[in-house]
Amino acid sequence: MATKVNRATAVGDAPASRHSPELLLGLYRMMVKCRMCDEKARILFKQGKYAGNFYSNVGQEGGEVGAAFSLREDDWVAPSHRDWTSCIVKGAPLKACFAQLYGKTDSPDRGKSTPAHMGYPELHIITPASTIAAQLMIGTGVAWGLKRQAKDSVVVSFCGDGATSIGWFHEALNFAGVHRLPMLYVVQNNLWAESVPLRLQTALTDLSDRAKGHGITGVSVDGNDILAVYDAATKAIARARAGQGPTVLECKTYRWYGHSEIDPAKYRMPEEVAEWKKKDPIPRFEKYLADRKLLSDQIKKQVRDEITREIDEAVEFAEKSPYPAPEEALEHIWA
Amino acid sequence: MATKVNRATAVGDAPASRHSPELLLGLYRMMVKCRMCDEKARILFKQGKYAGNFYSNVGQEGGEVGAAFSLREDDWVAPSHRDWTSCIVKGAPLKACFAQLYGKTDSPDRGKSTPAHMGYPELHIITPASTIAAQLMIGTGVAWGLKRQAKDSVVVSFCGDGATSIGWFHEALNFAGVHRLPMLYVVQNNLWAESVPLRLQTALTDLSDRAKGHGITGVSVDGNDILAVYDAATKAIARARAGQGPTVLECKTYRWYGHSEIDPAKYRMPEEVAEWKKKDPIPRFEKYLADRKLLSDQIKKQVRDEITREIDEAVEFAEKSPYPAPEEALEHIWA
Amino acid sequence: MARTITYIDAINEALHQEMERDSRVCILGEDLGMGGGVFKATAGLYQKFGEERVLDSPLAEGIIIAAAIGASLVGYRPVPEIQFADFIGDAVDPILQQAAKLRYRSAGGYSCPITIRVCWGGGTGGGLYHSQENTTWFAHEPGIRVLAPSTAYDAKGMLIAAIRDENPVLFFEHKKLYRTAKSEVPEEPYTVSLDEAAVRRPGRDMTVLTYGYMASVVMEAAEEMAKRGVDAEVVDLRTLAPLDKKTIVESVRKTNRCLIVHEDTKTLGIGAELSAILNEEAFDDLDAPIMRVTGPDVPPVPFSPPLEKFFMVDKEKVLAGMEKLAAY
Amino acid sequence: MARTITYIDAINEALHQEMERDSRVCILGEDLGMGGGVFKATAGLYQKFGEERVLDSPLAEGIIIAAAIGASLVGYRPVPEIQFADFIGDAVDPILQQAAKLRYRSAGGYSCPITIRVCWGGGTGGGLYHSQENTTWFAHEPGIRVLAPSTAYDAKGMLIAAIRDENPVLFFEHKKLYRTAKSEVPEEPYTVSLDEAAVRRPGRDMTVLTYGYMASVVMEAAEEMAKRGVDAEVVDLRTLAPLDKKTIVESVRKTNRCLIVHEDTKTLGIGAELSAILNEEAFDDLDAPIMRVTGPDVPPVPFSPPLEKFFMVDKEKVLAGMEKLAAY
Ligand SMILES: Cc1ncc(C[n+]2csc(CCOP(=O)(O)OP(=O)(O)O)c2C)c(N)n1
Ligand SMILES: Cc1ncc(C[n+]2csc(CCOP(=O)(O)OP(=O)(O)O)c2C)c(N)n1
Ligand SMILES: [Mg+2]
Ligand SMILES: [Mg+2]
Repeated sequence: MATKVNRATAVGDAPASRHSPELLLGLYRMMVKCRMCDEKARILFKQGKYAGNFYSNVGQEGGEVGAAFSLREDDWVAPSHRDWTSCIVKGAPLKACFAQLYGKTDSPDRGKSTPAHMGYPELHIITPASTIAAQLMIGTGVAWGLKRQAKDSVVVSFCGDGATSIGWFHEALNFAGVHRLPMLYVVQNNLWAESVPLRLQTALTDLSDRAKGHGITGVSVDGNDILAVYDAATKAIARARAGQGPTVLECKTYRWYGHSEIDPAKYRMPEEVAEWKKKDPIPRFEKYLADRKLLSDQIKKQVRDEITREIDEAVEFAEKSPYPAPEEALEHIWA
Repeated sequence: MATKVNRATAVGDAPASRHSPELLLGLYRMMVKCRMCDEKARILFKQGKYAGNFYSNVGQEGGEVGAAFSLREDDWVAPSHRDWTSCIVKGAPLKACFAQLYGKTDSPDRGKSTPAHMGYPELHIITPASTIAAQLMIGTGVAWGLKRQAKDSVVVSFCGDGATSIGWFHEALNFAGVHRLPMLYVVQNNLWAESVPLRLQTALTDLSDRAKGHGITGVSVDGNDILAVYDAATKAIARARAGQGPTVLECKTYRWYGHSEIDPAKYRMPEEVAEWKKKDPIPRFEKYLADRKLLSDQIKKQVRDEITREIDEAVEFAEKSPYPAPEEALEHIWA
Repeated sequence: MARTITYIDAINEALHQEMERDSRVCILGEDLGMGGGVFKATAGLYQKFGEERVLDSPLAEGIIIAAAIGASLVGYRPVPEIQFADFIGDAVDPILQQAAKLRYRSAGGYSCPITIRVCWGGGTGGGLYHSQENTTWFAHEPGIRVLAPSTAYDAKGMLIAAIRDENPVLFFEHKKLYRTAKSEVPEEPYTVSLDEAAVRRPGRDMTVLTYGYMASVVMEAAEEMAKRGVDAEVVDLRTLAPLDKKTIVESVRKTNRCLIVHEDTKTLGIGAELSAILNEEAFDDLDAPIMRVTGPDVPPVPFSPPLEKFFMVDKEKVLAGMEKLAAY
Repeated sequence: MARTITYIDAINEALHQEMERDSRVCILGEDLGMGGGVFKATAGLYQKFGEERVLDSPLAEGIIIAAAIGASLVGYRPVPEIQFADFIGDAVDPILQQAAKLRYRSAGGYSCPITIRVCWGGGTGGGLYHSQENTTWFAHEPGIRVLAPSTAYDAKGMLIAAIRDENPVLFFEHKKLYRTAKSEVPEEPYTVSLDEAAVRRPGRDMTVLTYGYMASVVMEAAEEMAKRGVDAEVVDLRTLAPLDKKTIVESVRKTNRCLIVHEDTKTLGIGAELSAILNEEAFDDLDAPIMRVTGPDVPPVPFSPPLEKFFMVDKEKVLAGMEKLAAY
């Protein structure tokens, strides 16, 4: 993947205002890939191809890709339920990702965890549990360990607006504040936690203000502007690497679909949804790139065709991958 | 008690800068009473008169008395482990308070709870559990109920600096923020949580900044200046009564003795302790009163003599109060 | 008048009726107001009673329970919801250290009449964090009732009784029963005892103790066994704490054999206590060891379909257990 | 070379030695660095190993455990402390949903070698919130070891073994044993098996299963009973999860009678599972019902001295239980 090279070179040295064409196209390609994988996952669920549930990230790719794109291989990601695609950004092979949906033996956890809860030890992606904010706490613990080892790796952890209400979110931030840990907490504020609107979730307007309760840095950005996210994230990551402590990065965004594939989301006004679909981060970035003559219809098509092929292969692979034997339920409990 | 009258009239109508002599003397008397009761409780423990443990509030009376003094009978108090004396401020008879230490049947809980965990249903004092921050959460629930009943009662809840690190503290503040509840969270920041110094507890300097993470009001005051506390508290309480929402009030103070009576507190520098003893809130307020010709040596002696008599009576009462019968252990579990 | 409705409709109806009857009843939790709940248990309540009485809370189980406790101190009878038993962790202290002990620690000065609804159980593809049973943690502690109805009729009557009860109550609703369990349910409000197990099927040859979704599985197995010549008495516990020892012990004294069936993992599931009680109180009447058919001791429930199937107790596994016990 | 030291000194020594041996071992919790811990279990460690390896954490049990889990993922072997079992609530999810299931949910991709030290138990005037036992919550869940040593020798050897073990471990230390339990303890590091119960006193007439502080109470009672002509075998469980079924079952098969003694409340205490296992595996060998002498089913432990005494199991209560069992 060409983007791998970009990632290693484009970050840190290039000032935020002068992104290389390679980086810009890399970001673009990754957003489209996440979108297409996610839409495919939704279709497969609707077709009854796998059990459980799926939590679509469509609409939120700006935050997901922008925050994780610049990570190095030795950096860590701690995803939540809506961040299956963050594994893709961190470099997980699509074959593994789709095998995860199916609960097959070629998933990293051999079908133990649900589609939403993908981890990848080799890539330092922490296998999530459902418990909201647990990933932030464990990620914070990883950051504590890394700091003590005097490594300059960082941890990026994702959560939603709702997650900022639970106590553990604050315990994590507080601990990271005390020890100035190399953490980036990405809050994907999509205005809803299931059917609970933000006004019943918090008295705050900007969720980056959560950071103020712990004496750490907080930044809010337009989550649908991938460059705004990318710039804020790379800055926060650079600070974290330099031992300057954690950051809360709020990405203001929106989930297009229901909370999960079984939620028709009738609690939201259609106008609100329509409004946000207009703010789709992908066409917006396409325009940015086209304006700079970096993107043509031909490249767009080429990108999509390539990704389609990759997805098709991955799905075929996942379908052929065997289910675990029933008795595997008894394995991996004790060391 | 003369102070009862003061409490009902002095608050709200009198501007903070013009405290009536009656109010000032009431505050003074209450501080001395709390100090003397607490010192007595310590002596009794050292004498082996009661089991368990005791968490002295000596040095922190400015916050304890200043915050709770103006409360009405229909207001609520949610104390923590170090707030036995807040029951006295709220009006609990000393006889009950000392019976609580002894675990006798004349304590409000007939010996079920420890000395530190006194409640008093008739006075709306919530019987505490040890769990740090639990009282804040339950107090917040009471405030939610009061608000829904359109009552103008308020809830004052006490905790320490350490308590602001646990997640439940934040869940309480967040909920109170969303619903603009009539809550006053008094944080007695005595710089230590057991042997843990503030720098390992939080990256913050002012714990009132915890409020910023939840979009509510935060105020920090010199906790050893009883009038500063009183003024800030009455203002916050008035706002709460008027439906303007919760406040976090940090009182910067110090506990003179160990965390509990079994802690020699060797982790603190003697200089630090000596420094803070110089800031004793009682002589400081005595000077203020004397400067205004409100306090003479004679009144001081009179106050102390009266309180001594009251304490002696209470101790005698507590000693004579019977222990519960062993089988009472089986009572009060189920309705 | 009775009509046949589902378990979830029975719960929904109980909530509607109690809220109508008693203005002190209020509801709070995640996703249950405008959304009506993941499974629609609270559908229509927000629309009828408004945000004041049906509150979508912040995502924080601790304050959900603590707010309910606090409100109960000023006269409310809150019915907080924990969306999935798997997520009750943040509320373990509020439930067990606060609610369950409040009466005790104040020697009756305070009481805490809250009813905590919790959705539990596996078999629906929920995986490791949408399938768990942790009734044991709560049944272990004195001061809180733990209920687990298995029929629509009980769900309505026990929920109403719980809301009216002065004790804190944990009301466990099995998600697999929501739409599969149906029974004749009176339209009018009624209560079901919170102290009594139900003998679902009288029998002479063995007693099967069970609860929740397993009750229906066991009933099917019992009918099958009847055809095979074994007449099993099926006792649906309904209440997990306090247990109805009387019914349980009497049944086993009569049948002299006992099989315990639960979905929970074996070690220290409710079955452990049942077995211990019977050993203490019916030892001389036992013709065979008390046996348990339960989930295996693995984290409940692994996701992949073959793993989930391996975990769940089904009719075949119950039949095998009954055969083994009968043959002893 | 062995000398006689206390339980708490044994724990302290184990921590010193393991930290010296393995730089990956680190400690965190409340009040355990400069303060050396409420009971001084961690005395001297801060001075020797510094703040980097002996960290006074913020007052938040959730992050204490989660930070340990995270650090274990990058190679550390953290030994977090929960000051009192009563305050473990905030950490129930991190312990049971995260640590205990991490290996499982990643199919072995991650492991979580942390050893959580927890102080438990009553009888010291601690009241409702400094006396509890909640081993059941944890022993119910697969994937985490639950240990409860009763002697200074075991305390040291099991703690060292726990720190070296690849599984997450809960290490319950009974506060009443800290200074009362003394034994010959080798100076050098050694390990004690985490899979085996200990037969503390061989006997023919009955088996008494117990653990923790009760083990010493039971030993005294057993000596007394010997004088009265009843020769009891005392088995100290040492590990509460997984249980050493083999030793337990073999002992009862031999003695044909079993008394279970624990301090925890009766319902769903560890005794429930023991009884159930024995019923399943030693039924035909039982000459009497398995009996339990335990704390009563009341919130542990009410404060006032007569109430605490009522709660605690003591030698007299154990003797009464042994007499009753012997007479059956
Ligand atoms: C502790 C806990 N409580 C409840 C849930 C159920 N739950 C899953 S996602 C979710 C809403 C999350 O909202 P938010 O944090 O805004 O993330 P989003 O889904 O919007 O991405 C809830 C309540 C859970 N997983 N964990
Ligand atoms: C959840 C919980 N964890 C630990 C404890 C033990 N503990 C009691 S008081 C205390 C320190 C409290 O410090 P702070 O909040 O600053 O109050 P202070 O004692 O200084 O008044 C601790 C750790 C507890 N009671 N509850
Ligand atoms: Mg959201
Ligand atoms: Mg403090």
